[in-house]
Amino acid sequence: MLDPYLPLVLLFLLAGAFALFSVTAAPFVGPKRYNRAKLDSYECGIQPSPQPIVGGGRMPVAYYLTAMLFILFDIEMVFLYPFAVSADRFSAGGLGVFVLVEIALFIVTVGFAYAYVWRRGGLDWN
Amino acid sequence: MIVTDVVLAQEQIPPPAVDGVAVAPLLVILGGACIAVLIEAFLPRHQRWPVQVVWTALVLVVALVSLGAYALGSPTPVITLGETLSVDPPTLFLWGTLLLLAIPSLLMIADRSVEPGGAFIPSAAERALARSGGSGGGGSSEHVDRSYGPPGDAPTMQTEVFPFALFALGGMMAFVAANDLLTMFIALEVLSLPLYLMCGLARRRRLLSQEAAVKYFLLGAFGSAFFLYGVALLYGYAGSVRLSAIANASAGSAVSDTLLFAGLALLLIGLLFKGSVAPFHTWTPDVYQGAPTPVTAFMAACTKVAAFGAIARVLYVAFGATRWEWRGVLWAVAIISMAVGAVLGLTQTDVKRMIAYSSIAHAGFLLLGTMAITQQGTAGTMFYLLAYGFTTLAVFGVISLVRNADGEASHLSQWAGLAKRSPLVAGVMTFLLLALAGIPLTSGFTAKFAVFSAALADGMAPLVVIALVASAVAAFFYLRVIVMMYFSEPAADGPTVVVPGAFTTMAITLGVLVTLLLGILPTPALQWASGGAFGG
Amino acid sequence: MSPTNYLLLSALLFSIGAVGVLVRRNAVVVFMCIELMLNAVNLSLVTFSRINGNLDGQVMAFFVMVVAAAEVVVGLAIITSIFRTRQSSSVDDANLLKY
Amino acid sequence: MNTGIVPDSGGNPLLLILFLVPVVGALVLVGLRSNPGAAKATAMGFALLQLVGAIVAWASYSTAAAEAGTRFQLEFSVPWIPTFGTHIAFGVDGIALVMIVLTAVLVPVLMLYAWSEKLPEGRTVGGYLALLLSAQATLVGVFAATDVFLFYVFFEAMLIPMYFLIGRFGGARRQYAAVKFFLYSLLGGLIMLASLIGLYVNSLDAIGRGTFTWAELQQIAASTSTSTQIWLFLGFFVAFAIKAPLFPFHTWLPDAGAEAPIVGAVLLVGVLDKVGTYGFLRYCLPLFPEASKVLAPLVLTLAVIGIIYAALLAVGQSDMSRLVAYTSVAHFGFIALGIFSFSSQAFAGATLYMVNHGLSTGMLFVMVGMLIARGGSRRIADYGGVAKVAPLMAGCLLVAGLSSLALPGTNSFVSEFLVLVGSFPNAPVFTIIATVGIIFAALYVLWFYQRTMQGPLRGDAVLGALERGGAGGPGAMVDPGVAATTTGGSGFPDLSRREIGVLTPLIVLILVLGFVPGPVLDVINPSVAATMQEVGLPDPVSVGGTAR
Amino acid sequence: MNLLQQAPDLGTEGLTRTQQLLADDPIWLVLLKVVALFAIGVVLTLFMINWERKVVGRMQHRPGPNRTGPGGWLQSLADGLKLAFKEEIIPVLADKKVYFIAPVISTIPAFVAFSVIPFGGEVSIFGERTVLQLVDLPVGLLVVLACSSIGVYGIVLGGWSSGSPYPLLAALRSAAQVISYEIALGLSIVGVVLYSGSMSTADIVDAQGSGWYVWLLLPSFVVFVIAMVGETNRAPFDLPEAESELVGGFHTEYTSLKFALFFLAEYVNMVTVSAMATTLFLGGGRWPWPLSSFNENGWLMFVAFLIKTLIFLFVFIWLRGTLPRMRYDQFMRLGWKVLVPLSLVWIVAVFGIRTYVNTGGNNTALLLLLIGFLLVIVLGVAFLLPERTTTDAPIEPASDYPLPPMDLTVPNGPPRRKRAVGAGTKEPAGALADSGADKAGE
Repeated sequence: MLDPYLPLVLLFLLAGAFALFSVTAAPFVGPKRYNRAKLDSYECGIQPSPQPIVGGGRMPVAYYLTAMLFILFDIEMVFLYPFAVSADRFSAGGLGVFVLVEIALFIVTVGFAYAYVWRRGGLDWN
Repeated sequence: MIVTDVVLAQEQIPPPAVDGVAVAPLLVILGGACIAVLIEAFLPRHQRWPVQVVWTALVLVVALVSLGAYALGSPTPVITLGETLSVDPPTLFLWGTLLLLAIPSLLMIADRSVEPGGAFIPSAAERALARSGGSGGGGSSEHVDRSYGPPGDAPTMQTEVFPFALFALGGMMAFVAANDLLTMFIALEVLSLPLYLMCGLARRRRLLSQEAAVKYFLLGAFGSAFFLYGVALLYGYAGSVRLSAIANASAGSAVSDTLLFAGLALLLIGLLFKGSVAPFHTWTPDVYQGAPTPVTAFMAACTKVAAFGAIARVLYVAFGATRWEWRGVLWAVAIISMAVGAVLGLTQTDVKRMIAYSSIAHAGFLLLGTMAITQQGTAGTMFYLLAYGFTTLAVFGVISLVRNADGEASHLSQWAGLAKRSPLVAGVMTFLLLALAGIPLTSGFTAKFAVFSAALADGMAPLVVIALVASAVAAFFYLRVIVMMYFSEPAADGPTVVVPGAFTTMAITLGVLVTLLLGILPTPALQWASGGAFGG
Repeated sequence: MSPTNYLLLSALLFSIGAVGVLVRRNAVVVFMCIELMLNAVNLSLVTFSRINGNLDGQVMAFFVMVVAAAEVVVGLAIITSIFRTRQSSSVDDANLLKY
Repeated sequence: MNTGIVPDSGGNPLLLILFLVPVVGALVLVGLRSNPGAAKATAMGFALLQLVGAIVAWASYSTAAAEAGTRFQLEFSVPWIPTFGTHIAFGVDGIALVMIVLTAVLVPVLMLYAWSEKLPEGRTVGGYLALLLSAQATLVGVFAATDVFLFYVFFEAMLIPMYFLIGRFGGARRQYAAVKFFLYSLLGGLIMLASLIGLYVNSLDAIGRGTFTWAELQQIAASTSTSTQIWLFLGFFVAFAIKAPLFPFHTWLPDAGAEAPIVGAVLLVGVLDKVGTYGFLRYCLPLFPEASKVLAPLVLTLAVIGIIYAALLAVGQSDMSRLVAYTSVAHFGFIALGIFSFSSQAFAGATLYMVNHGLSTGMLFVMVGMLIARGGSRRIADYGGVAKVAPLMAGCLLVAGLSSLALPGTNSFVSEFLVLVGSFPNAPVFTIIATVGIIFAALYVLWFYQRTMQGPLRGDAVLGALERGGAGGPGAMVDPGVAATTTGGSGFPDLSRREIGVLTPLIVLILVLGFVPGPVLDVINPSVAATMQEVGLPDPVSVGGTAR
Repeated sequence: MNLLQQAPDLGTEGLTRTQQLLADDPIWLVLLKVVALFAIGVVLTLFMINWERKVVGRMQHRPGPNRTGPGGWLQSLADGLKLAFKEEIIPVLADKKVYFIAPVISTIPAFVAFSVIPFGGEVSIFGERTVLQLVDLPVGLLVVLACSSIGVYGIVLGGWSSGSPYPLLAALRSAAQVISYEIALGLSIVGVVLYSGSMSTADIVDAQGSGWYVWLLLPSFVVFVIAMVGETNRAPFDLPEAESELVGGFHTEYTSLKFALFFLAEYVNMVTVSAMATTLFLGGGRWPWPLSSFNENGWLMFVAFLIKTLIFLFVFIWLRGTLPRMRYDQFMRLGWKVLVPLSLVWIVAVFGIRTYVNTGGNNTALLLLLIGFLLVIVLGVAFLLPERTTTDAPIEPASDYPLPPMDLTVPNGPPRRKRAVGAGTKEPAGALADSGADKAGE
């Protein structure tokens, strides 16, 4: 019997091989006619403003807010899935209402945070 | 344990035990914190402060009442909430201690008279307003005292500290009651995360405050990672993270003890970190200095209670049987902590940093009590926590009163001649420092006595002697403050002692009274503390 | 594959993270090292779960993930606020830690 | 003997009152800081009240009962912290009683001395006297406590008023001296705390419950192993040796004694340090008899070294206050010698010495204080020929000095003689060496007297004061009372009426005790005998044979 | 807990039929499937590009590509080949290693997500009984979600490593967008998981034998469809590559095959989410009622699956052809303020209904509880919904979001203009003052 994840790994390898082949092959296949302007970063044809550091400059910190919100809710989902999967079995075990109350409490608790973020403008992008 | 009871269909699942009455204080605090978040969300800015203060006070009182009602019925120890929490006599004592300590802490947090508008950063909108208003002139964070002025006009503060404090308090309560290591870990985070944030909210010296927050956060997270790895190893050893299961496994297991002791070591690193025991103390001075003083007070008092409550529980319940194998290491840790606290405290010139080192030394003393796996040790530790908490709270209360134009004047030299400017404040501070030094007729002495006698009874005589020598060394730096206050002449441009508002006054008074009371009539508290052993 | 290997890997990752915390100066990098440590713990939890034959470890891994996420949020909040104060939007300036 | 039953409540409240009177006085004075006149009157009132109380205590102390075997009298006891087995328990034996009375006598005298003392900038006389009264309260507590825990509490609490007394009202280097004093004492106290806890734990093992009651602990002592005793003894010993400065632990005393205000110095050296020797007698010997016997040679060595060493240093001092402080170190050596030579005669001598030393050194300090108040300097070299301008003063100084060197006819002679006679049988070598100290004592006292009082007028302080006339120069701490009595007269006046009032009781006591020590010895002897019994050694010299 | 002691054992005992079949696959069949799956991805991409151009062309009354190959259908293949032979340009400021690896990171998850899609029923391939699915994992749904999350790394790293402002901004936007809509996407799946009691894709399809979830869980379906468009950065949510604002998006600096890889990944992702929508809500390869008998044949089910997926793909194209691009703030508001709360409320409702049904439908207390809860939620939402008219300023004058100044495009200025101006001009002065005060406080 095969490991159930083996095909997935194979697909991973195939896709990886393809992608890697593509990125490495590209320089060998295409022509090379460099000039300085080509190598500058693209800024609609105007002279590019000098970049402070290699690698594309600085991250606007404000995006962290989105990242934080995402993490909060993503984690909420992590708990909802096991709940969802096993809810029926709990119902069958006689704990249906208990589990329902629990999940409702859980979501309401997250709701507190959500309401807070909303009211304090955390969800406003302008 | 938790929700792993995923079973095959058609099987009747017993509902997890929930003793609502026993855990009511905890639920009240956490629920109150959630509501506080909503208050924060829905009320207009000028109403938040009063409503939050009233609400927080209400929550604390309700929690205390429910705790009192439950504890006075001399309940049997229960393990509840799906075996995650153990509500036994030490838990009840520690809960009581935490709630009692939280009251003055929150009073100080709520105070807006010492620093106009409160010690915390004003809310973002106000800052924006200050900017766009273009008043500028270098002092945009400087406000005239309008703290009780008309609504909408008052300098506000970040009222999020109230829910933060409540959440942290709830975390601490869960921490000391946790019956398994996972719950303990979650509680550890619940108590830590708000504290990290609170550290960075100072109205003055914001960079220092934020740097403290970053440092506390990074090192705290580092510490909890160690804790967690310890949990994992112990889980690997015992197949469960229940404290009693670990104890059983260590008693009867043929498995190599490497996992057990490696796990314990890592676990303790995390816990000792929280208790700011040297050599895991590096964050303490910076954070104590950088954080807003009310937060420092809260942190110094309550976190210590939580950390040592948890250490005591873990050592007592899970590792009591193997104590002879690990005790040597903790001896070393305790000695290091006492030495570091006492010796480095000597070199400090900032009062807050000095108290931080003092807290490191005290952590060493406390460790003595927790190492004694006896009921006496538990009781002594808990009493110590209670006593130390109130004293240190009041100390920080006093520190917050000595100010100059730049905010708090916490440099030691600025305290010169304080007794002349304000004999009362100097007297109170002297009394508190003597309590920290462990002079009789203060709670510090009774507490030290309780802890040291337990340690001595459990065969730690050398450690006790070292501890006493360390106390003598530590007394020197307390003395320096007293010398400064009483025997030096005040500088002409020295700081002033602000007249505290009702809240801070109450907090300091409470701290002083308890310090005195526990020094003179400690019997009720001692009896309550020795009400029973950890269950689990 | 023997579960011990996973444990060794976990220990290795944990050590890398710990060393990273100790030697790096950039707050965000330190922060990532801590996350690495937490995930190393997750790996060992799951492995132990397998060894012990119960699911506790896996559930714990869930909880650890949550906590890690909460830590990320708090950490990012603190780091964000410090950059706002410093009028700098770059995380590369996060080198104010002097242990 | 007390049978070890712990009285749970009540008893004779006299000692409690003796403790509370100064406490209340101090509290009242804190309220009166802004009004010096009222403060002084109130303080004196409380001090006299205390003196009356002490006399009542003396009167109610029954020598007969003590001889019949009652260890403590005037007992009072209420439970304090049941968890620790502590009581608020007071009671006195003869030894404690004389110390309490000595305190009660000295305090009003000192208040009189302090009546118009010039205090440092910004200090109030109310605070000064409040500290004095609170020091007195803690001293009463220390001497009267029959619960070891309570004793310890007072032992530590005693530091605080004295610390502030030195630190706030002392001389130029008062900060240094105060901190040094505090730290030494605190360190000692904390080491003692370790032993105290050890005692407690030991009692847990021995009788199943923790106790601090002195009588109970004394009974347990017999069954405690010698090694345990030695450890516990050492803890107590270090604390007491620091307090009663025995040789290697004495270095704080010259500083504290010299920098303290005169009132503080007298109280410190005269009474407070006696707590150390008192502790030897009350705690070290009865509670750790075996250990005491084992370690006695060590202590005796220290004591004798102290006698000789301190006397030598005293000879070499150029500072009057330090000189007096060093003489005290030597005297404490004698007391320790008496205590650790285990005979009732030596015990009685040591106890009497404690009282007498309080009086003689007290007077010496007062005299020094008066000199300094006139001349503004502590250097011996700054004075000379004072007897020419202030003969009365010179006479008083001579009395004090002679008492200090134990001239027959003064009080110290009786006690020193008892000590030497009593210790000879058990520790002949040490006694002989100690006797050398007497010679040094004569040397330093007389030399001091000669340099300052005799000969032509000389020295910056004396000449300067005379030049300035009665007005007093800048920085000179001239007593206004002094100036008042010598209006238009000398710049270095003789004793004022108030000063005579201060000195009279001291001189009277010095002489009376020198000739009639009997009443005091009567009070002391039964307790000394009981102590002897508790140590469990045969008494080489019977008490009955002491000089009457 | 003890009951599950045997849980980690992976004997054939607890496996579903699909899993058993897959477990018995010989290695050659697995390889065949892997290659076929890969081919499907590539072919569908080529097809989609062409199809999109043609359909959009039709919608805009122009023919679209019609030269290369029959009916122009080989146009995208030709484009792909042409890209391979184009010059590769790497900007000097680029972070070379990351720049190289980003397309790879983007491509691999796109294909891997494909592996759990149940394309059809049980078939016989060269005599081997198997199902038209590469793997059937108990956590199949999580694989898809995980892959879509990892794909974001490719975008962010690609944008960041280019060393150029536009790609960076686009990459950040893209990341923010993807993770925002991932919440809604994930929440919308919860209902499906609840009803099917499993996260295995094959199980979910099987569970829809009695009825497609699209009817049962209509709100979930709607949320899913919206979120999947957002997740794939497609119009009207194609803000990251908004040509008018950001030139070409995160891959502005990419050329030749690397550019092609990003393109490939984007279209494969589209196919994946469409296939997921089919699986979760449209019964996978199941034919609807009149044609239910087709369900006997696995290949016919494959056809049904393909048709359904193509319908979704058509919707993608249709949206692109007809809807204007949303503004960034509108887009985020839709995600966070509509889809998320809607999903949350809906989840509770679904849980409640499910429990109500499971307890036999006669539990009045539960019903009341449920209604009460919903009422609270609705009231809460109603309370929340009125947009804030109070004077509370936003948390911070957020000036560092990558937005072009509003006053560039709208001369008269929307209400927000003032704030934008304020943020742009006033802040530095105040900020300096603030930092000065801080220094003074040190």
